[in-house]
Amino acid sequence: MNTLIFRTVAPYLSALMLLFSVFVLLRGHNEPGGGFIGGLIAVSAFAIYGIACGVSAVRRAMKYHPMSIAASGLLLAVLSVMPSIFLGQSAMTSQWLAVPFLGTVIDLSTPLFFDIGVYLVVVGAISSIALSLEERAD
Amino acid sequence: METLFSMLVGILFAGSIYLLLSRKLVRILLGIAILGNAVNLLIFTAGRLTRDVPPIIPVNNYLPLEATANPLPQALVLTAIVISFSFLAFFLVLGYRAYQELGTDDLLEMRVAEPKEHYEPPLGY
Amino acid sequence: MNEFEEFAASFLYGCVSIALFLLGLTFLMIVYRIIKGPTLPDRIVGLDLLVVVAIGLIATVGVGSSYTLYIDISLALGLVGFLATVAFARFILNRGQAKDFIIMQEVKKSDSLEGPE
Amino acid sequence: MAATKPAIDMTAAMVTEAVPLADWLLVAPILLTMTGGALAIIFRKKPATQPWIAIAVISLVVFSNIALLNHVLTNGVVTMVMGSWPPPFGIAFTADPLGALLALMASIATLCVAVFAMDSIATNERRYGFYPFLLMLLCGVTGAFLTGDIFNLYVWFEVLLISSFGMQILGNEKVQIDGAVKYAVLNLIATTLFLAATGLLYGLVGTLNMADIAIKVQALDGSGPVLGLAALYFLAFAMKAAAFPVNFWLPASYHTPRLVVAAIFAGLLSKVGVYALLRVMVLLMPEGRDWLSSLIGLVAIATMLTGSLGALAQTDIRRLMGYLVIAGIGAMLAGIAVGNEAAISGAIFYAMHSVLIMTALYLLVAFMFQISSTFSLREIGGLYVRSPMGAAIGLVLLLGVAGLPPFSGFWAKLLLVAGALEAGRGWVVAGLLVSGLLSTLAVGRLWIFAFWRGGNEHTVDGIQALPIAGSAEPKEISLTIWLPLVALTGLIVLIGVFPEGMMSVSDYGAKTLLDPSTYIASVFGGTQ
Amino acid sequence: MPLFGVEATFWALLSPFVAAALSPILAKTLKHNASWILAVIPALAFLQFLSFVPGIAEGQTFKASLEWVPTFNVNFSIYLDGLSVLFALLISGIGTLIVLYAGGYLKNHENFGQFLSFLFLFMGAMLGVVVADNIITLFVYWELTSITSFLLIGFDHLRRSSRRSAIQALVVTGGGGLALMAGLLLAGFAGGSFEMSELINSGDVLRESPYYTAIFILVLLGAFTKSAQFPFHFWLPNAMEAPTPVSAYLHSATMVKAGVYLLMRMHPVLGDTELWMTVLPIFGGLTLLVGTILGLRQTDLKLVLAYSTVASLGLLVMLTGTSDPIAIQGAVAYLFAHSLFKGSLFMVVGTVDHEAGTRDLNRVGGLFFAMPITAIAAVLSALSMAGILPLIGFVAKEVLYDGTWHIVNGGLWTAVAVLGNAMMFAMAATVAWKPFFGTKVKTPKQAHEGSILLIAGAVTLAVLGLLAGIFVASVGHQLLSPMTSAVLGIPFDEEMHLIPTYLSPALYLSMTTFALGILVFMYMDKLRALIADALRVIGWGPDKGFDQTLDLIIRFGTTLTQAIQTGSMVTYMRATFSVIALMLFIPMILTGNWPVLEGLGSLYAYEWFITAIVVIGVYAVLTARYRVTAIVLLGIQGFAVALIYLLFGAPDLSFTQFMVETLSVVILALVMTRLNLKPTDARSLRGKVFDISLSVLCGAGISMLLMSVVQLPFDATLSEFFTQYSRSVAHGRNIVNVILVDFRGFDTIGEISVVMVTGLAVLALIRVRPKSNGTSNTEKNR
Amino acid sequence: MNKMVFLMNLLLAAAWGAITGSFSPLNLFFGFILASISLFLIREQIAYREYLQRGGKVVVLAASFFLELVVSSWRVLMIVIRPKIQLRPAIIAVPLTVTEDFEITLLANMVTLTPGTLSVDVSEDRKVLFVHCLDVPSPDETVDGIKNGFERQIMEAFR
Amino acid sequence: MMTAIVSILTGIMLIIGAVFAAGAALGINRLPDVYTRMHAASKAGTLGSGLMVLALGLYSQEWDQFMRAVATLCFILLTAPVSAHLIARAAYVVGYKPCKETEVDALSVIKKTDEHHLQQ
Ligand code: NA
Ligand code: NA
Repeated sequence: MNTLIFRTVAPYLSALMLLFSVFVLLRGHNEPGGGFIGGLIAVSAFAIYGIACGVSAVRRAMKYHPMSIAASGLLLAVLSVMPSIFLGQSAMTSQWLAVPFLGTVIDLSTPLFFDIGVYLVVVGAISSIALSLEERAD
Repeated sequence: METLFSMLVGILFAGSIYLLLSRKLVRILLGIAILGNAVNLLIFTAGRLTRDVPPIIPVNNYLPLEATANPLPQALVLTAIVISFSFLAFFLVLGYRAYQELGTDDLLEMRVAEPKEHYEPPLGY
Repeated sequence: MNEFEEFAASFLYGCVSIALFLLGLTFLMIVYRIIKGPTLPDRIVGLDLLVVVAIGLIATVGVGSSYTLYIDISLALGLVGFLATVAFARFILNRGQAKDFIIMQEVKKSDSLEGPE
Repeated sequence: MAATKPAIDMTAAMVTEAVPLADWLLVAPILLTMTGGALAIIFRKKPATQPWIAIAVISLVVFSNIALLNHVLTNGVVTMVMGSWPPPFGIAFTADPLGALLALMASIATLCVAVFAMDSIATNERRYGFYPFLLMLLCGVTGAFLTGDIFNLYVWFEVLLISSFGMQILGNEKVQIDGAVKYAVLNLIATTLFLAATGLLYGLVGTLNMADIAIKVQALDGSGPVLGLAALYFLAFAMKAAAFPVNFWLPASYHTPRLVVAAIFAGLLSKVGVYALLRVMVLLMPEGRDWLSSLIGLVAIATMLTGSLGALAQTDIRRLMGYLVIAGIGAMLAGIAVGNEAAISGAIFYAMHSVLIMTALYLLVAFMFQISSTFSLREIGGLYVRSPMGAAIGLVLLLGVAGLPPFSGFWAKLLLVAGALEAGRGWVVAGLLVSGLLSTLAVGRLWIFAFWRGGNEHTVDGIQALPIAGSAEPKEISLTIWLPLVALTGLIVLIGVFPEGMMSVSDYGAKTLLDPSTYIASVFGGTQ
Repeated sequence: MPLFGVEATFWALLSPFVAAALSPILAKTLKHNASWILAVIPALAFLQFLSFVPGIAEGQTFKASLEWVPTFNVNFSIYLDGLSVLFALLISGIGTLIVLYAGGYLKNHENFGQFLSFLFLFMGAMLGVVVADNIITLFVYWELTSITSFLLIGFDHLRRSSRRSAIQALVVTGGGGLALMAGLLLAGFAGGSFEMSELINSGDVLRESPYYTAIFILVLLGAFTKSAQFPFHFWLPNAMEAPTPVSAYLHSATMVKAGVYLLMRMHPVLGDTELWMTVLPIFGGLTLLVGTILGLRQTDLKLVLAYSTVASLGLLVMLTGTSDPIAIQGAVAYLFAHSLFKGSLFMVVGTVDHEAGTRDLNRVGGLFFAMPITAIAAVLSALSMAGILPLIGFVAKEVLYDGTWHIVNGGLWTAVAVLGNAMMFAMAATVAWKPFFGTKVKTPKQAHEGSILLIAGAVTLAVLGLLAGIFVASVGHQLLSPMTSAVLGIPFDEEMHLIPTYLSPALYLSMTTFALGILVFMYMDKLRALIADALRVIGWGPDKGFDQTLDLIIRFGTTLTQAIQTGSMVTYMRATFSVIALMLFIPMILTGNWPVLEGLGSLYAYEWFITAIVVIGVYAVLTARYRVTAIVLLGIQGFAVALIYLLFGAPDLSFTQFMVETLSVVILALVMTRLNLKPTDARSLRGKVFDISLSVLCGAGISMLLMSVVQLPFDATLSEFFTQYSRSVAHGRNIVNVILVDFRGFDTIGEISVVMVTGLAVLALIRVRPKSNGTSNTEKNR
Repeated sequence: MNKMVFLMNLLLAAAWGAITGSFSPLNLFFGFILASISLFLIREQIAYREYLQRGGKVVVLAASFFLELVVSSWRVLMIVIRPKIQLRPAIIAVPLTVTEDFEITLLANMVTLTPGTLSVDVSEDRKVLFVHCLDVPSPDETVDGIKNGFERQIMEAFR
Repeated sequence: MMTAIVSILTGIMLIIGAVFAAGAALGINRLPDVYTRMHAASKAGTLGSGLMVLALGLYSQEWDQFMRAVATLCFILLTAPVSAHLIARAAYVVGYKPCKETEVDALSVIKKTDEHHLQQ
């Protein structure tokens, strides 16, 4: 939709939505949100960007093929299931690591990576669907 | 409350089934979309309803201050929503491709896999 | 709790109830428009408004239940609601340019659209 | 004013004792296939490496499943609860003989298909997912066989279902799309029913862990809506398994995808439905099964008969195979209907056999097509002359599917008939025997038409069999075709001649299903 | 004592399978001479079995067992008594000769190796049938004989008639086998053992079991089909499509007798009852008469022999059915004799066919001088068949007449036996007289005496028939009486004589038989024409019936399949939902467990509004005339559901539902952008009414099921656990999210797999394009 | 890196702080990183643009805008609750002085949110803004209102 | 005390917001064509919701919540006019006519003279 107004607004909106999606992802453990919702918001961002600026712009923006992103998300999720094997625990037993960083303590944990994996899968797979649908139209 | 919602679920199911029984692909796709909602609402209702209180622990506590809504059905429904969304996406594209390839949106006309002219198998030896 | 505070609390409760009632009515009115149409853009406008009102409703529910975290849902809804509108606008544009049968019918009817009631 | 962290009794919150590494075998297939699937997607653009990723991963899965079965046979039912949360709170993976056996068979069949597909799947289809779909299908199937949580079972069902959708449409031909619409819609209804039933079950008993459900359902003693739920579950899984009268999707779709795909469908998918029936109807809701047993028996007989009669009625050999799948499903249902140890054991044995033989049969069809370039029973012929070895394999497989000795299917049928006789279910026996006879007729006809008939003979209705081009050397049949065919056929003969191993596993599996105490003890053993 | 010990029998049983594996290899290098080497294997087996004879004659039995499938009590067990040893001797002995004969008959045949292989497979299976003690093992072998016979009958597979006969045999014998399986299992359960040796000693247990009739019928079905009893007799003459060695071996000497073997084997437990003594003689007698009558009209020598085999099998069944010791001794003797003379005659006919190029009675004649040795073998065997002194056939006939004559009401059976034997006399004469001694006819090929491989078997068997007649006392004591004892289940040892010791009724009956036989032979041509006319008038027989039944089954299957699998998705859906509706209501109706309309609770006004929007939304989607309207309305319905989640404390759910609903609508719109669809719902009014009722029923059913669930108290243990440990152990305040990524993370990992695969599937749907639209082209791709 | 982009980046980081509700240094730093990633994704559309030069004017613009919004909503409300609605709608063309995409967009959006006007389209050559008016007795007056109101303010704020 | 004042303020804002929202809904039902209806939706609707969201932010009495409420409001303000523009433009391009009372239609002149002008 090649309208000046939309084309001008869309990139900023998309950037804002991407930011928001990461926010939703990261705080999902404590407030409503999480990888899936975050991923969907990111997809919405790409969708708006794509509708405004074209599919190829989105593809260039994502750099990697969306399905590769999805697959690496799944890999990350699978990896986050594994660490407990070295501790004689069941699969998916969560591991927590408090990392002090610039005066704040960051909780690095396997559920966090798992959630990021979910996020990537959703972003990759759903944008792949949307993009491939859009492309047929071109 | 749950009884009322059971009726709502029934209505959703009935509506989606009516759509699914249709001849038109688009209506079937709509039926699939509603079916997902129907079953999600069913799970949600089956886990009993609680007004307002989300299952989120306040920042300063280790336990919720009051009885919250049942979190497990919510998690289940979340999973189910995601799955039914994926399926819906697939079905939408499938429907689109079916229309493209088969040139019709009428299921009665989709007879490529099972053509109308049905041969008797060869008899004899 | 002094008298004023008590009043404030019940005032708020009343306001929330009234607001919720009003919003419920609003929904019904919007839905009426969406169902009635008569044109596709009308329905899209309805849907767009519905999302906006839903944002308000979520906020009101948030006030009613004291769960202020609902604000994030409002925000997200604002984001995606926009997406839906964009998609539909695009739909109208594309189908219209493809001379979609229904849209053309609606367009024809819109020629004879009556003025305000 | 942050509240101080309350004192936590960690032993109540988590399983604290060390988990033996061997227990990781329960999740190894899933983690491996997921990794493989993801890698195959990442290497999407390199069609040459994809098969090797898949074959390597599936081989690992086969080894892992062998080790798991061994683990189960030596140590009894094995459970691992994900996240170290005590059951029934965490998701338990529980391998009993039934699950471990079927998981192993599924991985073997998948390995054969993966090898077979190396030549037969076009490069661009490979790029768009044959191997990832195959791996994820195996992931879903294995997950379904090994999970001990009913909702998790639903999730694995969906994984395998969507993978099968992907495989179904590979190639995007008209006929595939048409088949896919029917396949997908009807299967979706089935899984939705499953999900609804699971939601209701949760609402009823408040738990999702299968062992816990078994306990709680037992406590309900058939009261309330338990029977209604059992009926719903039965219907949902019967649809998945393609039981009469909800089997429309199978004949409508199984002949449409690529034959390797049909092979894996026939081998795995309907068996998952049967597995779920065994798990849910026998282990979780024995009252429901008892209550429904006559109905299940009727359904079983009808399924067997529609399957074998349908097989007789086909001209397209792919569709013929589809009906044979249905007939087999009927036989397994018969075992569930009868429900005693022999019959359940028979159903398990049959499921195991069916995984191998149905996969092999579709591969055989692919092999036949390779030589004759036709699927029509009217046109096919002369294959014996072209490939005696192929004819021999064909004979073994076809007689095997009809349940004749000395092939694996015979023992399954024997157990089923024995069980039905023991239980005094004459009608079920009659159904099994008549369907066996009709199947024999169908496969016998197929074999004499395709193999024995000359390449230039006329059928009664005057249609000539397609002459096999040339007469000297048969078309080159590559190793990737022979290897899986011979391997599967070899297994079928091997199990037929030395059935004790499988028989004892099936029997053990049946015992575990009928007396859930070992299953329950395995899940709750650590905490109660 | 046995030659190499009882256990060596296992090797004897295995040896044919080894030979089967060796055959193709040896045949490739040695051509027909491979027979000489391979014949050693069955010969050794023969010796092994022969070594049991003395012991058995003294009343011993031998057992050995290997574990096979202990879980199901299936053992690889063998039981050697008079019955099984005699059969084993016939199988391995005649087998040896047949292997040699095959070398001559199929000389230079390109598939000779394969043929020998099948033959050995059959031999192994047949040996297994008679030696196996375990009934399951027996059954496995039983079915193996069916399969191998299928392969052998269809050996000449490019001929349509061969294929027909092969599948006919497979279906008839295989079908009977299925019944037998049930019968044997039932017998095993009723008798409390799967070992035949134990079963037959448990005597009356089976006869008094409530399952007796069922067992009887099922076992009979197995035996009758295998042994070609009326009305299943038709497959056997058709099986003559097989190469002659096969006919000689399978379809005269061994396999077809498996049914008789089974009846004899089970006689101790199933026999001697009213049912047994009625059914068996009737069917046996009928078979005898039908076989002889049909045999008389044949001009193909092989078919004459085939029908006479049918007749003989009928006779054997009839005799076994009398349960009389003498009659059974007669049956045993006849069985022995028949194997010798019929095997020999088949080989003779095969040799004639091979050397003269035809076996049609009208095209052969006067071959005596061309092939004298064959002729002598033919005459000897025919004499035995005709029951003439001093051959074993004569003794057998005497004993069986003796048996039938003295039993109560035996007159009828005797008459039948006499009639049948007379006609067999005529047939024997036909086979031996015209080809060798009749007027000389020009045959398609210039006839010569057959090679040693061809004549060795026939001569050996013919001579054995003579020797057995002369030394009948010893043969009777060593072989026949032990077998009779085994059949009866009690010791039996009556001395047998070649020359009748007194003018017994049997002798008179023999005289009558000869007289009748000569009469028949004299009027043979007229009789043949008469039978042919009669058959033409009837115009129908079980053989034709087989084809008709087959076609009928296939047509029925086709009709049924077309009726079920209509190809119309609408029908599929209606049927599916009808079943769903039934399954929802049946439990409620049967258990009377209806939900009550209580606990309605109350909703706030705005909750009512939102619920109303869901309902209105759904209704509007149903009635929407235009698809995009429907999509917009769908979105509304979805948003309303999301609001419901929000109002009932599920913000995550609500959040997700909003997102998903929007994206669904977006994708719908994206897809719809490209479709030009007809807007209307093209259902007839009747269809609509049906669909509405169906969907309302389903909806109501689910609704009521849900009601009855939610009206019960709820067990929230799981959620309490999650709530309790969500923050303190799992470090998360949002319990739902903690469930998703930790407590129940494995659901989520499956869920994201679904999402990923969906992405790929959609890509595959859109990106992969069929190479061309023609099916033929694309199918090559498979 | 372009200065403007850096500014934009800072702004987005601040937005992050606002969204997350925490202006701790760590969070702002994190927000900055995220913002750079987001901007990187849309890098093609934002290169070399000049905007946001006069912060103060922006505030004025925003304030007047909010006021207009309230007034505009009030008017709509008043119109729709009239028992009889009498309107003279029109689509008018507003010649544009502003030239930058950003300015045009801002203007168009503000026009939409203010009384009685709604931007329908911008001409291909970016010289005309087409505005739908709910009730215009005189189109020219409305055009002047827009040109002297928001357009002027935008030019002041961003030039 | 503070809480009480905030409560009253919140209540008032909610009521006003709801009234505006209802007005917008009324507007889209009473106004004659899609273009005029859009006026109601994009203005009153946006303000109504914005007020309610702000009310929630205020009610929380927490800085971060309030900031998010403001962010939400900004977002709505940013998107609402764009949505309106897109719908209006699409409707116009496709050919939906404004109601009869629309006397001036500057766009139609342009459209007639330049066929390609509005093409996508
Ligand atoms: Na964990
Ligand atoms: Na909006």
